[in-house]
Amino acid sequence: QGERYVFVSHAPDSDSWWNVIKNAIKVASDEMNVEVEYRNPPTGDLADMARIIQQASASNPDGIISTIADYDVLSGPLSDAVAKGIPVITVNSGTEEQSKKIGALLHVGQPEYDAGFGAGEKAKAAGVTSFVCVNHYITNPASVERCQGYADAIGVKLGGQMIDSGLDPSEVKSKVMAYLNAHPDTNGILTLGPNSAHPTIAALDEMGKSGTIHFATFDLSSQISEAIKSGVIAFAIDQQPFLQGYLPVVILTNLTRYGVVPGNSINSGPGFITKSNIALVEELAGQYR
Amino acid sequence: MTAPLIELVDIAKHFGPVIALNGVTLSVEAGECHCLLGDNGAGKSTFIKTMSGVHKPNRGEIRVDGEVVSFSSPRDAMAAGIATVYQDLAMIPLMSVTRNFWMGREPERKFGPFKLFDFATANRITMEEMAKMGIHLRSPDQAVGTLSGGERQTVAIARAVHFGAKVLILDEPTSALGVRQTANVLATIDRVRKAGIGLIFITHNVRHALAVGDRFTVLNRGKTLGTARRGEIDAEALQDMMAGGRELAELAGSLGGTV
Amino acid sequence: MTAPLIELVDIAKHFGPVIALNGVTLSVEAGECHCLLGDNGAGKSTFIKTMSGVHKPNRGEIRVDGEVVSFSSPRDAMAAGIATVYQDLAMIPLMSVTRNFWMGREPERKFGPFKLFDFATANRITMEEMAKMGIHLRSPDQAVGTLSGGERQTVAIARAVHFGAKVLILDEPTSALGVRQTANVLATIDRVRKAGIGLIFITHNVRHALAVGDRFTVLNRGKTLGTARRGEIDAEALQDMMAGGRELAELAGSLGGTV
Amino acid sequence: MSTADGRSVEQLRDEARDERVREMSRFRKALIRPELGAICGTILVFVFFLSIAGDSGMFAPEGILNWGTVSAQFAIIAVGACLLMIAGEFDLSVGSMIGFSGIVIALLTVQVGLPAWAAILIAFALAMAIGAFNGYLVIRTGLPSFIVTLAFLYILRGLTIFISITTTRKTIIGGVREAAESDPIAWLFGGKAFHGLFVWLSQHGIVGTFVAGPKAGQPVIEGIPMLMVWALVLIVLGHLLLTRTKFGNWIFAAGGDAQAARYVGVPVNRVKISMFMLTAFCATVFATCQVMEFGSAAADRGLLKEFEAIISVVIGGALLTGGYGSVVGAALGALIFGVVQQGLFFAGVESSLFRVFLGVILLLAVILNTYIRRMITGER
Amino acid sequence: MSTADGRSVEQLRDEARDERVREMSRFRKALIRPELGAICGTILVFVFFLSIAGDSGMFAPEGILNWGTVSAQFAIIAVGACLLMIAGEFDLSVGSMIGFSGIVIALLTVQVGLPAWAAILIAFALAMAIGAFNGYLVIRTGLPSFIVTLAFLYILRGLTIFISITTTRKTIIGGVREAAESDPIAWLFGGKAFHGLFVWLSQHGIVGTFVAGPKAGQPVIEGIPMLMVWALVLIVLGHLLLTRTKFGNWIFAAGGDAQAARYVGVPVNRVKISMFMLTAFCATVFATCQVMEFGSAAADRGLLKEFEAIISVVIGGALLTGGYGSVVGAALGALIFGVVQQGLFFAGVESSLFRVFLGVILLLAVILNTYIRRMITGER
Ligand SMILES: Nc1ncnc2c1ncn2[C@@H]1O[C@H](COP(=O)(O)OP(=O)(O)OP(=O)(O)O)[C@@H](O)[C@H]1O
Ligand SMILES: Nc1ncnc2c1ncn2[C@@H]1O[C@H](COP(=O)(O)OP(=O)(O)OP(=O)(O)O)[C@@H](O)[C@H]1O
Ligand SMILES: [Mg+2]
Ligand SMILES: [Mg+2]
Repeated sequence: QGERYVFVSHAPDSDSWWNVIKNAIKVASDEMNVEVEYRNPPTGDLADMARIIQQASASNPDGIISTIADYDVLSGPLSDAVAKGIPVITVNSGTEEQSKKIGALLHVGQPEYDAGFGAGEKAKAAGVTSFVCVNHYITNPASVERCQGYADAIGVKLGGQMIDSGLDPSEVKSKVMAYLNAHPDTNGILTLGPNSAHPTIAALDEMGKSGTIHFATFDLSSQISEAIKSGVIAFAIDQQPFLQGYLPVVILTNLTRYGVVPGNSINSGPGFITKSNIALVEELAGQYR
Repeated sequence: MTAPLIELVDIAKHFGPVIALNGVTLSVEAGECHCLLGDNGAGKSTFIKTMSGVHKPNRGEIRVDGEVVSFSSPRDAMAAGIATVYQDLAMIPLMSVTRNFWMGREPERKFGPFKLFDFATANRITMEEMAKMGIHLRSPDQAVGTLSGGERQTVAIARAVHFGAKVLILDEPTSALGVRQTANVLATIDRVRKAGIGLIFITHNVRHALAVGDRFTVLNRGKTLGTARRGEIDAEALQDMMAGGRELAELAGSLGGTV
Repeated sequence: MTAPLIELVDIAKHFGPVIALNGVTLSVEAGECHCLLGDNGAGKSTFIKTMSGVHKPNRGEIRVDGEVVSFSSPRDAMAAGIATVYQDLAMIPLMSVTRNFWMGREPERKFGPFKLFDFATANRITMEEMAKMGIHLRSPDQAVGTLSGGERQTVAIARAVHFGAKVLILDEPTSALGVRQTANVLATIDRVRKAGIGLIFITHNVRHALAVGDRFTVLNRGKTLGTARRGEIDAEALQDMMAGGRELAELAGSLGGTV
Repeated sequence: MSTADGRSVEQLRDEARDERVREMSRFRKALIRPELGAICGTILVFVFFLSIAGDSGMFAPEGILNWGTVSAQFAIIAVGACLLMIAGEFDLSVGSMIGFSGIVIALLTVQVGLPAWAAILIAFALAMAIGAFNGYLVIRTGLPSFIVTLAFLYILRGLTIFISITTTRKTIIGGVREAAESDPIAWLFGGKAFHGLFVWLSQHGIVGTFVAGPKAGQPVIEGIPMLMVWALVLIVLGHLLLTRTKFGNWIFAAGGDAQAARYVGVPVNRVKISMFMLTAFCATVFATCQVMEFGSAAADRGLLKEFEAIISVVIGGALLTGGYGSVVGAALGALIFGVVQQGLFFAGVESSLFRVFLGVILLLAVILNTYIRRMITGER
Repeated sequence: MSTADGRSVEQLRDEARDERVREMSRFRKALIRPELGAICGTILVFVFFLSIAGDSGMFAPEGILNWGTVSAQFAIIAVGACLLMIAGEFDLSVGSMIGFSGIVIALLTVQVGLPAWAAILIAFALAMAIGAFNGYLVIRTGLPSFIVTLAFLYILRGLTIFISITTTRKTIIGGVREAAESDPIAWLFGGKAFHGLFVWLSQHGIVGTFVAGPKAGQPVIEGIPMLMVWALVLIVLGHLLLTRTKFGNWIFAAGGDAQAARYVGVPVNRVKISMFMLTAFCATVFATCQVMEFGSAAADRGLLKEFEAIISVVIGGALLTGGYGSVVGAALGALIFGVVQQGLFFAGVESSLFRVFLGVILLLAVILNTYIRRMITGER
């Protein structure tokens, strides 16, 4: 009862996608009756994130849940925590192998490159030949990998198509519009989350191109599900963040209380959400989905 | 006898531990140039700041036309007809002559529901007033920074006169000027006095004071040492009053010259 | 006759369109106080800046002890024994007296492989030199900002003298001072002169110049108007030379006073 | 006033002129104005992009609208920053204020359920109160505004994140658009103006129409975003305020020499505090437009916007230390900023080079501006 | 020199003292030093966290190491910023410089394949050259350093992203640790000192040991990170340089009044340029330590660090306009910064409140410092 866990993410303060995880954590901690602290580096600086992990392990929690946004930066502090005897579960970014090398119990997440590749394959089938990848978080390796996977699946070399859009929605929107104006032959768009998807939807709307360009995005939100229903977005890749927030807390609690833990990593995604299966998730999008 | 334009009685002003003024009395009549002399740090600037509403005195009273007043801001003092040209910051060099001239009292004209700065009038009057003072401007848009020090002082004086000052206070207008420019400023003072305005002319320089002054008051370490009329006192005596004269006499003796 | 300590011949200096100096000649002998007088903007400051290595003249030559030299920085001039106390920026108010005194020529002592600022020596000498000049410091760590204007000038002079200046240039050391403080500075000048140092004393004020000067040179609009020895010239004549005298005479006439 | 000694006045006047200084030619004088640097910069930037991206759609109506909107955004905050800078202060908390106002509006409409107009009014009131407090602190403590507003950069950003996290456990709050539908005021910020005009233009073939997609047949430009209208209104009003009114003269005076201004009766404190409030007002206009356009507010909106505002203003010829500058210049600075940022996309240049460009332009513009200013003001 | 008129000297001396001003008491004088504000702040902050987070592990060895490391980070850049600020300039490009140096090292080792020591040396040389160029521009153009370094904030950040994206298509470059293994210099930045001491301490139970994993049995603290050693060395050297050497006097002089200093022969330009170089040096130390510790460099490292450096320095009592300040004060400022930032985590306070705290501390510290400074320098 009342165990204390620390959840460390790499997301800067604004990333709305993490709201689902925060909600999941809240649900899990209420159900399990434990205390979970959510920590993140305010500006998304991964070096700051490493300090937060060190700090977390110094405060001797009953467990640490962390993303592996950059293996190089985070492996040290995380394996130190493991070595101190603190159980660690990794989530979201990162791969199973990395998680194992660190000595974490398991990894709950989605392989980023593969997810991007899957999206690319579907896009290729829909006839996409030249695309733009709207990267709102260019300093996170995972986001570059998504673009890379998508490009590889389509079979083009990733170059100027990945735009560094920044986080400011007005800027994202006007940059997307500028790109599409200057590259009218673009027939595929990949956005990496709500932060880049929402302004892109607005940009397409304003340019009258809604529905004329194959548009795929990562992650869900109410606006994205709306766009899927109206056919603006072809599909969203759902990594089911709720599981990434909920499962680790439950697993750690079970470990602390009863000493039981699953033996394998868990792939929470990717799941593809299209017009046909949107009804299922629509209600809860952005909250628990 | 009519009441003086302004009268200050037994003014005292303290800044924390520093007693800047400790009982200063002075009055100015219309058309007179009252010179306020004093050593460095004697409290001259502090005294006139009290008179023009910048500082509130800790003790003493100010009478304008015989009535006791209390100024809570420079605006109040200006409204009562007291205009001051301060030692260093008479003008803002980055701004044009017109903007400086009208600063704080801009003329306005209606433009629909709005009131606009009336530049046409402002420029015309500025040029006229400057010409009266003997300053020829290239244009009223010229920045004050491009004028010489003497010209700046003159603009400041012209401004004060134009706004109907009854009492005009000049804080060391000549201290940064050369002989030629000083002569210009002294001539301006004389002209202003002849128009019936009362002047307080602050200076270190006994010669400048004697050239235009009607009465002379000497401050020393925050106290009035006395007031004399023109002709009652000569340069040597004034110099003596300002510094106690002893060191100067000694110095002059030991150096074999006159100070 | 030995060569003068420093001699400047036919110096000219232009700043873009402004001709600040246009043929100025002057020399200083040991133990003499040479006064440089001139109206505002006459070029006095520009002239001494040329002498002390701040500006390079466009024309003319500088001779030190009879040899032609060319200064490329104030350091060069200082090395040649020419020390200057500038008009406003003699001292840095935020720094302590010792730090100001030694600025640019800090005494050092070895500390292993390092050289450290030798505060013990510096403080001692500072206190001594200040005492000689008649300034009593609370402590050598006292910030210069807490000193009065006259005290600051004196610290600057003491510094120049201590560093073995052969020629000491003072740019209007008295312009911001009251009578008492001026007397103090003039006494200091006299003391320095008696120690055999050549002085150039710049001022607007004819009386101050006459009190201590041995020779007088008047600048007007970038040109020398001539040099006179003590006794050869009186205050009126100097005043006349500085400004052409005409306006002043007229002004004095029209105002009925003496300027 | 008659001159007692008529003769000597003429004489003195002649002598007041210094024969040693050359007079400036009339042509040069007409050219030399505070905005000159920004005007040259604008011309240069346009020539540059016309030549390298002239056929990329950058100068088609849609393209113009694109960089126009971006420039308008910068212009809105630049106007406030410009007037404040001329009044002798500056504000590093603009960016944080943008985030703060946005979150306040979103929280009040979506969480509290207030009507949008009430939320907007409250946000404006709050922001301007904070601006006034900033100004009050600067004036009362006499500290440089750099430090005071730096403190508020942190305080406001922290508060914004704190209130949004503690009340909603989110840092992005969406759903504002729905809540603001058919609101009497919200339209002023998120709407588009002159829709009819563009329909007419498209019917006459001046503006293209969509040929495919859901909007086929409609003009490619729906209207001028209100953001641009706001920018224009603020620029014009700001310019008039500064150059044509009494208050404008006080702004110059307060920044040029606060003490001198105070002594002639200019209410310097009031001027400075109102300029801090104006800056907060502009930041809130920016935030409200953004919230209404995108329907969501995020706690980290406006990051680094304070620098972008200052850069626009400085490119526009204002003096960092106050007392000199021009609103039109600042607006041109914002235009340069927007055109360069978007132009690089149109030109297909690697977008990260934008910052390099910007830095270089800033340096060049400031050097040119300094030269011009010295000629005008006789400053050395 | 003998006084010719001995009598009047004594006399004048007496009169030079002003009977109207009270003397300051000896005790107050001893207390009043530039660092006083920072010292008070440090005590307050420690008391605060001891009371609210005393039992959270914050003051256990690991906890101390944690906030100690963070403070050391701030201190490294604060030392450079402090000396530069005392010399009368400041540098907004510190943060961008951190990102730039890190990427240079990573690119050179991982992509180009240079040995780590060569990459580090090149990064230092490059950074210091840029610092010198910054300084040169400030001095040549006479522009405020705010503007020049703001331009470089953008230019450097842009360049950093540009070169890392164009060469590797990534903005994070990893694998530096492997490349730097057994390098003769890299250890100086990424290593840990006093390993032996901590093994000994753990054997005596003073420091805990790892209980599981590959490091089982080793002490939880491997050693003092070199980062801390660098911070200490820089603080001590900086303090000595400033207060005990000739060059230190020149730094004060250059910042106090550059013109006055120039006239007495202080090579002001050289002093200012070397301080810009020192700031770049400190930024590169910071970057190198980070790269070597984490094994990767990212283009966005160091974002907003310039403000953090300036805040530490200002909390430490330095005057924004130069000529006054203390390295020890700046170091204490960095300590306050680090303790507050990490302490709030330990105390379990909502972390977004950190910024609010910081802003408030900054304001209070500066007000206190201003008061103290006025007493020392007689400034008004
Ligand atoms: N705001 C203030 N706070 C504290 N002390 C002050 C203040 N203003 C003036 N003083 C002190 O009051 C005394 C008188 O100063 P004041 O400026 O009035 O002298 P002054 O006669 O005008 O000298 P000067 O000839 O240099 O202009 C001085 O000792 C000065 O330091
Ligand atoms: N750096 C400069 N650039 C351009 N003009 C200059 C410069 N320095 C001085 N001048 C000009 O040269 C002329 C002589 O100036 P200077 O300062 O030498 O006069 P001064 O005799 O010292 O006057 P004051 O009595 O005011 O000290 C003036 O017209 C001045 O404006
Ligand atoms: Mg005074
Ligand atoms: Mg001079």
